[in-house]
Amino acid sequence: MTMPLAYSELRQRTKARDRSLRDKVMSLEAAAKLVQDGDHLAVGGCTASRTPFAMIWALVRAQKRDLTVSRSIMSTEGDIFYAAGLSRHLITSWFSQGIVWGVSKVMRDYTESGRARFEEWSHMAMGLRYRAGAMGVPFLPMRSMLGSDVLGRVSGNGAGPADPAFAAAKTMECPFTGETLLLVPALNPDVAIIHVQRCDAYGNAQLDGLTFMDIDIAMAANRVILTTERVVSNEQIRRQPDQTKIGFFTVDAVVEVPFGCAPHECYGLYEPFYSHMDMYAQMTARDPEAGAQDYLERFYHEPKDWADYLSRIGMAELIDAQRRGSAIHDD
Amino acid sequence: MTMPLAYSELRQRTKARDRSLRDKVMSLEAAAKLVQDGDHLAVGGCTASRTPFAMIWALVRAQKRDLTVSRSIMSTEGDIFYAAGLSRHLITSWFSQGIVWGVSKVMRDYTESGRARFEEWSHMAMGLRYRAGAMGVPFLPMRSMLGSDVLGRVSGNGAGPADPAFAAAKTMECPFTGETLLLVPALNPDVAIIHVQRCDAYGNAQLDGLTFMDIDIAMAANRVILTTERVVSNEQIRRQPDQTKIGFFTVDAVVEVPFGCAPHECYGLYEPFYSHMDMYAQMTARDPEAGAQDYLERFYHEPKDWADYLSRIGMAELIDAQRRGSAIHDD
Amino acid sequence: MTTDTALDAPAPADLSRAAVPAYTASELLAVMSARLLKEGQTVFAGVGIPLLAAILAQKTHAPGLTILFEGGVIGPFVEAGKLPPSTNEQRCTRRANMLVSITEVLLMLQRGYVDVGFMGGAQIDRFGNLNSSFIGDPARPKIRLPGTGGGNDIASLADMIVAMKHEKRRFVEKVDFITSPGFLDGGDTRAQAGLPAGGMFRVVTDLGIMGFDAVTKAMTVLALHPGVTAQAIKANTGFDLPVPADAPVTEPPTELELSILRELDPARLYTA
Amino acid sequence: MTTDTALDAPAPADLSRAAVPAYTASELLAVMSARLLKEGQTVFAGVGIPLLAAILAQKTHAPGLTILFEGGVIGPFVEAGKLPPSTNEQRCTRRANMLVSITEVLLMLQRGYVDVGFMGGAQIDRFGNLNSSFIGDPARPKIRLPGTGGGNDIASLADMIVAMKHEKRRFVEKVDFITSPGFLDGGDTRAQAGLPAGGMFRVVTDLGIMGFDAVTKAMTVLALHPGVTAQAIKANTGFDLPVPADAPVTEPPTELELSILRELDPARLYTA
Repeated sequence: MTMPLAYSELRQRTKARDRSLRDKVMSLEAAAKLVQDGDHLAVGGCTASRTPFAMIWALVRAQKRDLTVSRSIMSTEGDIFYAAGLSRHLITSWFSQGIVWGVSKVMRDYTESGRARFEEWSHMAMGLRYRAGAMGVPFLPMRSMLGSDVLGRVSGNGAGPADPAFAAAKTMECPFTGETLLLVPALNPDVAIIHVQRCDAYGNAQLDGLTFMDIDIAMAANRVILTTERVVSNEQIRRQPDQTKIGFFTVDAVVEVPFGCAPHECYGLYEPFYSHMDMYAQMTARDPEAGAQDYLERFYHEPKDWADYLSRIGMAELIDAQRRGSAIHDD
Repeated sequence: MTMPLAYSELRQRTKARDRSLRDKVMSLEAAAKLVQDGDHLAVGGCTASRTPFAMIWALVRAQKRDLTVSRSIMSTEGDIFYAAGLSRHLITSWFSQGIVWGVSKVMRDYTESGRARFEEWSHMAMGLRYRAGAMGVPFLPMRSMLGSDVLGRVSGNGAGPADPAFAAAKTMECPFTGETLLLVPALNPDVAIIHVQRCDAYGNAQLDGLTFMDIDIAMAANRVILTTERVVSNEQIRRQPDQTKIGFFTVDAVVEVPFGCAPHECYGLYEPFYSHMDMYAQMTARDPEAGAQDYLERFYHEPKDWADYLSRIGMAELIDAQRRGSAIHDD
Repeated sequence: MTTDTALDAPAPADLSRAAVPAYTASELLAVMSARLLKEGQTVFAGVGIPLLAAILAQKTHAPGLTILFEGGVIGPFVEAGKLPPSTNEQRCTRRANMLVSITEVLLMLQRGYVDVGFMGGAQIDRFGNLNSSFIGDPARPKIRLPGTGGGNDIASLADMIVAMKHEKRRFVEKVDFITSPGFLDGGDTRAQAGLPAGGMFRVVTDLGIMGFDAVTKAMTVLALHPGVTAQAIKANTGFDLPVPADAPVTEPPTELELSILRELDPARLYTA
Repeated sequence: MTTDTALDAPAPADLSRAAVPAYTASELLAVMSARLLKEGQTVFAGVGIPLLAAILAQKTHAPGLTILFEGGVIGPFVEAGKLPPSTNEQRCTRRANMLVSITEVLLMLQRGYVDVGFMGGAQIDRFGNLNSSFIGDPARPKIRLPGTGGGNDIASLADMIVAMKHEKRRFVEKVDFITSPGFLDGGDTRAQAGLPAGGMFRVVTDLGIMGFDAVTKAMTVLALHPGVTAQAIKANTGFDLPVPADAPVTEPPTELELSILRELDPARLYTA
């Protein structure tokens, strides 16, 4: 259960980290060792954007188990976490590959059968839970979820039972205005995995476009693994320090992985690999279990490395995704 | 007193604003009409950085009265608010022109004599009060000020009496961890004045370098006046939407004023006009009251326009400040 | 991502299409919804019909309409033929005025900067409560739907327009699960729960336009689409839906409105 | 802006300078403070002596020391001869790794990313409480000082090093106003007030280096600077300050340390 840590415990954990300016470049395999079975893993990006798929791929191959995984919105990777056996407990606000592909059959299969948990919070609640964690406070107040069964399900008084494994939110009367407010508990993930366009060897990351909840997630987590399209010099970072969105002091590992979000997108570089995502949806449509296992075999276990994974998705797909992705700069 | 509004009142005020995408370019004089006597005015920037001096100059000339003025840190402009009679109540975390000039004699003169209020909060408390206002919640929780007389003075149980005109902070026991937390009340200023490097006619502002508390202040305020070094096209803004820090929907007036922070600095364009600030400190050192009035006469009331104000500061000063300010790009 | 999730079963026969074969039910929804948006407003839009309707309004009567996407996008220009697959990808950001984090764009709702929230829905009840989480008992659901996304936040904090197909299994007496609050149990129960702002404004379907009673907060018909009878709309609603005897009939979609929609979505992703 | 405000009166005779004329009291403070900083640490530094000391540490034994400024600056390289007038101007940002808002950089303290807070002080008491707000009764102050700035936040949330001149009127039994909390009334009163983290670590003066008793949290001498006697330090302290009989003597500033300081501040703004 992801309830807030006592402040002294949070401070102890942070104090114990090596937060110094040092080279953190390593391989996917080495970075995967920073994730322990049973950890709460937070995933950067949102839906089909900046999903750190290369890192997830490495975690699947490293056979991690019993992770609790949180993300603002879960897409294809949510299915993968369930199907590969990495997690039986996902915390998010919305979960399916994407509206155009309909409701995820894999998600349905696991959750309707009771084999896995899908702990649902409103999207703003997810954001404020990470933000509370980033700020070092046990909760933040907010004004939505009130009156709904989404709140009932995480506080025990809504339609359907609250799962005791879910975190609880609490209402309070505002001491200033007398109004009813909701307090949502902080999330301080054990590990965050975030993909960025570029960062230096120390982990100073400069993100373009949409940042989603990544900045708060990096500040909230106890360890941060960055995968990046490129590792640039610290000199380059220092020329535009106001563009640094994630600071080195939060980062524990830097892994250079071009096309590290495939088949999802990385802002300004490539759009989603739509044909591949169509194919995935088709593979899992009829028999979600068998289809997902087949997909994992072909794209997660068999490839000899990340380039082999990409080559199985296909060169034409990659070139097309890159053309569409860079077109945003053409205006 | 700047206590949190009831939510329905906050929403009503926001709903009544014209938040549409429209041309808001006007003169300093027209913008000054958006500030009413008795308003809570929030000032962007910090210490000697991006102080919206041209707008303050216009407010002095328009003889505004009874303002409550808040800022993260008050510098020269704090003296001006007192001395020009615009405000007898400043809310900030630190108040003096700057460490190198020692303690402000004008501030001492007004506060030690009881002629004016200096409501002191910790710097983080100022930031979180604006942030609470920006988020539409009545408070945010924090972990400093506790145990200190800074808290005592704004909650009535510290050294010296709490002024009933000061806002109150409240302690609470965290319902998740049982810890003691401080809840600081939201600030939703009636008007914010913020100086930026560039914005478009609608008020989409792109700030370089240090942003201080300006983004939260703009979101929190009920009206926003932007002064800007340049008005750029909306097309230019739209080419890099991830650089827009203040959105048009919060902005009510856009005034183009080159060197609008003089004698303070504007990041990347000019550093503080140090000789002028030295001169000001000298003028107010011996007889703060007379010195400040003399300064106001020469630099606020006599100039026929902003260019005349700048010319009284001096061309050599301006060229030197610009040379030093742009040198940050020379590396 | 707002709750535009279709129920997991084929849609029934399209009533409006039968009556007026010149446009699809989805096109009718988009046109009727677009007309509810006003110049100068700020609208928080989901993908699909809401987005199409918002762009249509921009291109007709409301050029100064500001669109917000949940991914953190303020005031974009979406390109014809390049509709985004969700509100969280780079296609949404094209020529936007501003990009912010997801948390910030949702906080804009809470701060009160958003006039209208605009989404689809899987299931709605008499008091405008929406369900996009569970069909059946949440403890043992028949269908686990994708969930709230920002739907709960939007419905809690803004005036709402909901666009959806009018079917008995979607318009139910009581939703299986309140994902996004309408007026809860009616009357002032919404404000009592801590939601003094926002609330259901309009429900637009392929059969008509619905509003909510000022006091009871129960859904009521405001207008019927061309060729739709009071009997037909009642027959497709799972609760007692009042239809005033003098309910006006909406103007059918114009050629201009339809041609703009078809240019925007040439592949008919959302308007088939 | 951290609280580096001098009291509003001329400083008394400089004792250390009299003893060792090769350096000023400020230089001694900067050198002795710098030696307390460790490689790899993150230090939240005010301008003046704290900043000089942090840069000196970077240039000697702690090249990987990360400096934070209150203006929102993380990991800058300050240029020799261009010391910033406060922590909130562009000079502070030169070749920084990252710039954030003021609120964010202060929240880094709360989140626990900062090892050491490092500031000056106008008045300190036995339990390390600092005053930079009022001299005299706050209701009718003799001097209204500039106030806390981030001083309260830093002292509440980080392990503290304070560098200041050692004078009886500054080292008082009880400060007139607790601007930045030390150990409050000693013992566990700090934690009881809701401040379980951080606290006073060292006080560095021109006479010696002080620490705090593990249990009582009262200030105690850890070392004396060259030429300073137990009697001298007691005479310049307004409360009973224990000096161990075997208190070690600090190593005087080296030529290298002094030359780095003088290169950084050639105009002697902070080291005169």
